[in-house]
Amino acid sequence: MFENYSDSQVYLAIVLAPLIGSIIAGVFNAYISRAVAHTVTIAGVAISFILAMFVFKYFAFDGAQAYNETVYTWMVSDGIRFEVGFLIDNLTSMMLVVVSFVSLMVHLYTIGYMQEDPGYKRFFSYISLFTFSMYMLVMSNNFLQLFFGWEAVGLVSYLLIGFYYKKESAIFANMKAFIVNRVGDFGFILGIAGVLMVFNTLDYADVFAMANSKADLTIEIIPGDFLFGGEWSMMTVICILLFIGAMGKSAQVPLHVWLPDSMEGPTPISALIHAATMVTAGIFMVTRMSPLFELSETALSFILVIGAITALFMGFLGIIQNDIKRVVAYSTLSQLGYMTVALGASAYSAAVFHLMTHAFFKALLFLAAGSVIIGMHHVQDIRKMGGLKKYMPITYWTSLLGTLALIGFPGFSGFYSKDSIIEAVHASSIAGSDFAYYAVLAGVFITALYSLRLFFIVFHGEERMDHHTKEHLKESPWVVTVPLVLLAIPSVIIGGMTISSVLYGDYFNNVVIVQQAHDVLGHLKETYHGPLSMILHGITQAPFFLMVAGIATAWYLYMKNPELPAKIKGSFGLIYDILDNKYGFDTFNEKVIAGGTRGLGNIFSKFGDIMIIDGFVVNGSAKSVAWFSGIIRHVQTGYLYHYAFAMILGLIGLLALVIF
Amino acid sequence: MFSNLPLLSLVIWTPIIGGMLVLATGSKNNIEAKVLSLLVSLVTLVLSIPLWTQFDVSLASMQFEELIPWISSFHINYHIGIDGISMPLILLTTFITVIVIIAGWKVITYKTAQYMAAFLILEGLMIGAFASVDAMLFYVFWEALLIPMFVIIGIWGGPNRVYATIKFFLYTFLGSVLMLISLLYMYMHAVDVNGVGTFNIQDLHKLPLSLNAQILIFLSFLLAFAVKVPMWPVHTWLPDAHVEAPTGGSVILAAIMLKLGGYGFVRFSLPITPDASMTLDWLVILLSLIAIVYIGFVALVQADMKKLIAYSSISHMGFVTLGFFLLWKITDNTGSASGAVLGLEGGMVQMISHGFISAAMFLSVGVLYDRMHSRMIKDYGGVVNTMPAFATFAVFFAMANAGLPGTSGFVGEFMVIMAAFKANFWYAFLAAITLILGAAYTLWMIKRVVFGPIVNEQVEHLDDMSGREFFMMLLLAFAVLIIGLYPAPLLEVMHASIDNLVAHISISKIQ
Amino acid sequence: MLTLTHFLVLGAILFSISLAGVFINRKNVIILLMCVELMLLAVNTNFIAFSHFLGDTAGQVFVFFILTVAAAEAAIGLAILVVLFRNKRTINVEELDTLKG
Amino acid sequence: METIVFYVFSAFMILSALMVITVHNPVRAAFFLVLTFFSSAAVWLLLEAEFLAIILIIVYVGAVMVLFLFVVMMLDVNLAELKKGFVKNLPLAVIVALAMFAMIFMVVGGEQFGVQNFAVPERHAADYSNVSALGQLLYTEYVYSFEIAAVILLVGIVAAISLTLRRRPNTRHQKVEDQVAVKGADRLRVVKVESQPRKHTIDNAEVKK
Amino acid sequence: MNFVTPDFMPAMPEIFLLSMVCVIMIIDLFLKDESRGATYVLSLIALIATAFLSFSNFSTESITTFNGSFILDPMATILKIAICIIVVGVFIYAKDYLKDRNMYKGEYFTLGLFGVLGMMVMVSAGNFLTVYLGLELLSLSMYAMIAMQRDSIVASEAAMKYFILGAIASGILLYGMSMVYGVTGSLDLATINKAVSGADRVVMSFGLVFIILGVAFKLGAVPFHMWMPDVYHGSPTSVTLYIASAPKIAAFAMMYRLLVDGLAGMQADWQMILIILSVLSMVFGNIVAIAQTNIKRMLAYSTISHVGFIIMGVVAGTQAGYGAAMFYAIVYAIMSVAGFGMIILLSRAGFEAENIEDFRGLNQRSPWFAFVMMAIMFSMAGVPPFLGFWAKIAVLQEAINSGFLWLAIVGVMASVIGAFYYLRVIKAVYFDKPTDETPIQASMDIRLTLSLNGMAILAFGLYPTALITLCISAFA
Repeated sequence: MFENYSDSQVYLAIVLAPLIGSIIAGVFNAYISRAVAHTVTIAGVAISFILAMFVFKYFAFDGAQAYNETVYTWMVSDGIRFEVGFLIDNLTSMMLVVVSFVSLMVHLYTIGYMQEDPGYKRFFSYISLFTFSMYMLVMSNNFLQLFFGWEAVGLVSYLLIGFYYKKESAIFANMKAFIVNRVGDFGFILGIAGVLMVFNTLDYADVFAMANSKADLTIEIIPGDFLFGGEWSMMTVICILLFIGAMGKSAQVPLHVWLPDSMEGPTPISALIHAATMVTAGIFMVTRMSPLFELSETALSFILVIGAITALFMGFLGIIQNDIKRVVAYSTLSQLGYMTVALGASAYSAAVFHLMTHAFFKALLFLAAGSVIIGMHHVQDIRKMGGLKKYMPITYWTSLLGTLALIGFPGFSGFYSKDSIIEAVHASSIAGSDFAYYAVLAGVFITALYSLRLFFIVFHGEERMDHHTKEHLKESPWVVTVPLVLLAIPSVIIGGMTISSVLYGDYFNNVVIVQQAHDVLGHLKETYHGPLSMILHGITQAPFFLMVAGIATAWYLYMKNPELPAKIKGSFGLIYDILDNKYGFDTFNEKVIAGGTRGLGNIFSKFGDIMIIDGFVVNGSAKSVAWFSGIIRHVQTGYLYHYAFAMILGLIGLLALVIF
Repeated sequence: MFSNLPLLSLVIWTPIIGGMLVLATGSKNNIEAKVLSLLVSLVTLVLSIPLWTQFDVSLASMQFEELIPWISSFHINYHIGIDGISMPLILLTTFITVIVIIAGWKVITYKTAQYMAAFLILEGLMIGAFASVDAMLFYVFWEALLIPMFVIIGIWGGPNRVYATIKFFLYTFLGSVLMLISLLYMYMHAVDVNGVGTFNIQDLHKLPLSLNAQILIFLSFLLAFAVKVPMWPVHTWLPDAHVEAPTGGSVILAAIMLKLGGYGFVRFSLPITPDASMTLDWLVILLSLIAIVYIGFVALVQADMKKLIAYSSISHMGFVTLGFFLLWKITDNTGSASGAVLGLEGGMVQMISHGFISAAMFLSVGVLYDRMHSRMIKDYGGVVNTMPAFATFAVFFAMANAGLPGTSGFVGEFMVIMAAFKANFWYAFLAAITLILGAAYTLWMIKRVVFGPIVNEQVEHLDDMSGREFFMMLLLAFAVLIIGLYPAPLLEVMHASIDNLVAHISISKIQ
Repeated sequence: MLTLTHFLVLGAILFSISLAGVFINRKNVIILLMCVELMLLAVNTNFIAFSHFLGDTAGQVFVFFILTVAAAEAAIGLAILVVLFRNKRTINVEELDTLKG
Repeated sequence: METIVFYVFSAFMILSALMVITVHNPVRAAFFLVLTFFSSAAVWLLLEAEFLAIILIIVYVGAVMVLFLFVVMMLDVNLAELKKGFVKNLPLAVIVALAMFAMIFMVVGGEQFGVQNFAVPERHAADYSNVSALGQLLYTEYVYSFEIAAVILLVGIVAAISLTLRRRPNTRHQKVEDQVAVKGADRLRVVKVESQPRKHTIDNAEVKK
Repeated sequence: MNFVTPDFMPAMPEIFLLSMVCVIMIIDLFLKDESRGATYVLSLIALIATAFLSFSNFSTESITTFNGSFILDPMATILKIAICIIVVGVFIYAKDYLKDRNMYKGEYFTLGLFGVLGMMVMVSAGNFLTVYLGLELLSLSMYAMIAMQRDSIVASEAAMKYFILGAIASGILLYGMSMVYGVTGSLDLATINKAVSGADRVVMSFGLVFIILGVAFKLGAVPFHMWMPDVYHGSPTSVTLYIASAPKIAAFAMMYRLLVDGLAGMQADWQMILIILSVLSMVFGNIVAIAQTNIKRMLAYSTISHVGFIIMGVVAGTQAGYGAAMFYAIVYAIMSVAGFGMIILLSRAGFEAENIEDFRGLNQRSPWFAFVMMAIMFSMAGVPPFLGFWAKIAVLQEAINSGFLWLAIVGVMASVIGAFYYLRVIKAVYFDKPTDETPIQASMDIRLTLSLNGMAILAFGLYPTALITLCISAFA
């Protein structure tokens, strides 16, 4: 079909197909029917999916060379060419498949999920636009376009979180999401600026080619030599700044606060954007930048610690959530933490591998949750669910598969990726890796606990929904269940299928550059003997026991002895409060950051602008001139002798001046 | 076919004479005045297009030059011409004026002819200022355009218009008189090819000056341009002027008049006093950064939409001035001037882009104001429910204002941040804060105004945009998108001039 | 022996007295007019003294014209005074304060 | 001798000038002004300005001061009111006058106008005519000024007349041209008297005649 | 001593004007009130003819006649023409006002013409005596004109104040002249100029101060300005119009004649004094004007500040500086006559539009005259493209060229303060609702002249070359 796969038209088609669909559905919103809207958008995404599969084939199986071409020159300034172009290599092609597949599934699913929503066409337009943006992000061959995609997905995320624009919480959440992301972008753009400063180009290929030669550059950010003063490695600065961007987009502590709130958006986009694709952009980016990150051990440590904190502590929060989507969201946070930990450990491939598997099973879990929500008539509180197994069998089974994949049950996709990460961290020797290792290890238990807790409460046990809901409870329509099934398949098999080539093979050889000292995967490779042996090895390791312990605990607490959690809650009040307040991040942000900003704004506005500049200086001088004028006009008393006096005084004064 | 016409003069005088004609239609026949005004503004727009199409981008020198002796006693000439710096601004002016005329079509019911005429005359004067090659001619245009603006705010403005317009006038007047002194001072020292005093800006560029003289001249220029831009702390006229001005007035004010200040920096301050600029670049940079950050905070807490956008304008214009003055700090920091052009061009792009975005933002407020007669954020909420098309544009322009890539708002900010990082990490750091603050104040406003449930009866009965309003917004949205997606053509016209400028200011004028 | 200084000092004294008169007199406009006459007298004395000591008659010519003009001036001044009095029924200087500020 | 004359008349002059500004009665002030002029004329004579001295007496004392007196008496000024607040203003006036005098004295009192710079001129011969000397100048060199002075006097006349000449609408005044042009018929009108209560139908003009 | 008949030709305009005044005066005697228009028309003809005669008398050389009493140089010619034209405007504006107030008498015109004669004498004065006589001729005419509104308390008060202060000022001027005469031994300006170097410095500067006081009083420079607000305010507007316009030109000429023609050798001294006067005038005038609500009074203070600028031009002490000052004086007269013309335009029988409030909503009543008013005000404020801007530029340029940079800065700062009160008038004209909806009832000739006057402010502003060149060339 595409003889010459390096033909840029193929890539343009991938990118533009969803964009065109989106434009048709969006701009002609008022003039087209729902069917047309979803047909064109799905067709667009389907085309791009098919093409992405071809592209993947060429790279994965035909061993094609990386494609790196400019589409057009965005601008030239100061001799620097800023371009829009595509870099397609193994990493990109894989991302393309993941994105297009999940996106296609979500598109299909939406037909069922959004059926009754008045914003149906708008929604399709948005998600197609999102797909386009995500393509732009992953296909970029330079930092500028990366940033474009980066922000564009943020925009669509903003639009989609606030999709229910009448809902106060939704429009609060979308603003919050955008602004918190902007904090990350703030670092990101500075990082890009640093790259431009050092390399004088924003093109990946040029930058990576020069990276080693510039490794010794330093920058003095804080003058003096106390605390953080003195010369810093330029690469560290750039990498940390870039990673701050990733922290925003991939929701790492402390910039994770937007992700749980983003669940205000419709469930399909939670699956697509806030689980499978957009939030992994940070992971993708760091992987892409591995030649840079490898040059700074400090940055890697930083990443490692942040990731570990996220992985562990966000997991804890999953345990006490009662909103079905929020549980999954915290699980996403925790899993993103895993990926980040992998990045920090220089196991980029593992991170991307986990990214891929996670995309499938997390999308699955979200969609399943959505299916439950449809069935429950938009009730999202798990305390009002229970025993759904018999009403929604397909949802139940697919959820089970997803959950097992999530907790890393041996043989499932998640097992391979997660175990690899844990091993990799264990093998890593950079600062913070010990902490990270124990964190991710503990995370396994936590993951199993909250995942199964959710699973048990929703699908098993007592039926706590009200009568009316129960009567209408039934399995979701096929447009919902088919994507579940389609997603369940890779959730189960993709890990085992691809681990040999992706993780321990040479799939990422030309993409990920790892320095010898950091090469943990290379170290692991020595003991790797195929997926099956990995399973065998896995069930003898700590993670497996922890996982089983987690399952058991969940079973005991929520199936066997459902009164116990309440008691525990009672006796660990303090800890519960901390968890319930999500460690106080939201409160802190709202009170201190947002409140402080507004306070500062008020001070600047009321005190600085209105009082000092306007009141004192501007109006003050105007008033004092007017006041002075009012006073001095009384010199003009109207009395002749005063007039004469002024004249004589002037005369005497001038005389004195010339005589003396 | 146009080559023999004095195109530039036509572009300047068509609207002015057109404005006079509009005035002559009297105040009774509104429709005639409107149609005539639209016609004049369109003709001007059409006339200005060859300025771009026939512009030779490879030349740094003035093009379309015209020179007629004017006031021979002081060697003041009617000397006009454009280069890559002024040409885009002139096109911006002709474009925005059309929008403004359309914007006032239905809204202005009181003394329509005078309103339209004021804008046309203002247009001519602004173009004249951009096109002047003679400093005194520039000054005449520069000052003269205060008059129509003064009248526009004063007659068609809000309740506190008198305070605002007098403040506006006096502020800018105060700022510019010292510039006048500087011009006169330089006239005394400058000689042209014939060996007599001159106000020719190009001759002033070559004028050698001692450092002290340069510093004084620089400071006087700084005051003039800083007021116009406006820079902190001489910015307080702008929010008041914007709040009180009619929509069209706000649009012109934000979209073009502020640019005159930025234009002044590149046309006067930098090339005439390069050594002083080098000595005092920290001052401009400091003020710019204060503008970006401090004003960002101030914008956040505004309760009045127009005020918020006005403050946002100040903050955005901070990028312009920041970008213009990075050359020496970059050279200090990296040892080469690479990046200075980026900063200067970034500032220029930011000016053009802000012209479109702020115009659109003020028009958006105007659209709402025309319906509800309130600019207060608290009076709104859930506008999207009744005005979906409007909401789409509002969100789009808000995003552009927040500097989203793909819109023009991003390009300039991006370039300046890139350049600022080369100069000093902290410049870029502070400048980039606008990414957060800009998003915060714009989106917070959008959240409170556009989104949410319908808050009151009035909002419930809002009509969505009329075709006229839709058309204006669409034009601006196109402009914003095109520049955002493909800024190369815009930058291409600037390269020669900016390169030349950088080369010029890198050389000391002290002899 | 009489030197020029004598006459000039005399003129100066007259001049100063006339100025003092302007300040001292706050009730009567007529006296102000008289003070003006005194001042002119001082000037005239000066001119004549200079004229005499310079041996140049031009100074006396000047005085001649000053006298002429002063006469016309007095006439107009008194006429204005009359008009003023008819309007205000007073010539009190202190009451001439309708116009001020 | 001259010195004595100078001092005596100067003293007169200064004292009377002081009286002019200090007396409260404008009539007295006018008389003291006359005295000042007389003394002044005497001093001028010492300076050989005979014509001007005479003019001063004739024009000033004879015409201007009479005009002053005339106006003072014509206006019904409340003298009592004019006396108030004199002492209060005195210090300021004295200070100003002294300061002024000190300034002038510093310049004229010193060396600049002493004999070394301005020698005392020789007396003119007895047949020297101050009047003709002045006349010579006046009608030759200063003829232009002379004409302007004439115009100024004209302005003085025009102004004084136009300011003070009032034609009150209800005042009765003679109309000479009417009187001359009068005819018999105008003088006598035969009026038919009806047997009504009397009404005064005779107009003012006829009554006058 | 042989009497040589002087050359009368250079003084032809003056002679003609004097004859015309006498003729008009006589004709006026025989006119009935209803045919007073003849006096008016004749006066206008006299002025225009005088201007024409002056024009035909133009000579680039400096001609003296009447034994040096009379100087005819380009400056004199230009200023005489300017004075005549300005007074033509004055008379046209004044006509209706006088009619409405029962003051439409021949005296206004004859005295006005006498004043013009006085100004012309001042402009052409070649010695102290002619300066003084011209000054008195002008002043006496003005005193009488002010008091002519005989039933007005304020007018007579203004006249009285002006008279007393004017008399004192001319007394002081004469005292200074006597001093200068004493040390130089001459009344002739040219001779004095030659004798300055040999004369005693202290006495000279002493006399100089007295002379400057006389000039400054006439100009209205601070602190010798006190008469101006009261007189402008108290006088009938028809007369304010007169005293506020052309006499400033004459005062400039007087300043030039005395300080430059006569005392150029004392430049260092008078420069210093003039700087003080200039600064005080510009600052004080502008500041106090802000507090005024009466527009006549406001314009008086505005005049004071303009005087500061005129003086600044002279301070420069160069030929170009005098040219600039002269340009400023003429421009000022044009603006001032237009400004007061506007007051008259809005006034009518029984109503004086002399408060700023009376200008409210003029734009509604007459957009055209609102525009004219705006042009006048912006011109006075020195905003381009109006004429006043160029006047300021010219003066500032010369001040800077002569090294008085700081003076120029004070000047522009003061004009920023000044802009405020001009803006207030424009605000009333354009932004306020009219309190008085009566249509403007002025006759056609006023409307036409005022329009021309306003257009001149704009047209000369757009193309000031001719006027500037003329003024500068007068001193070249």
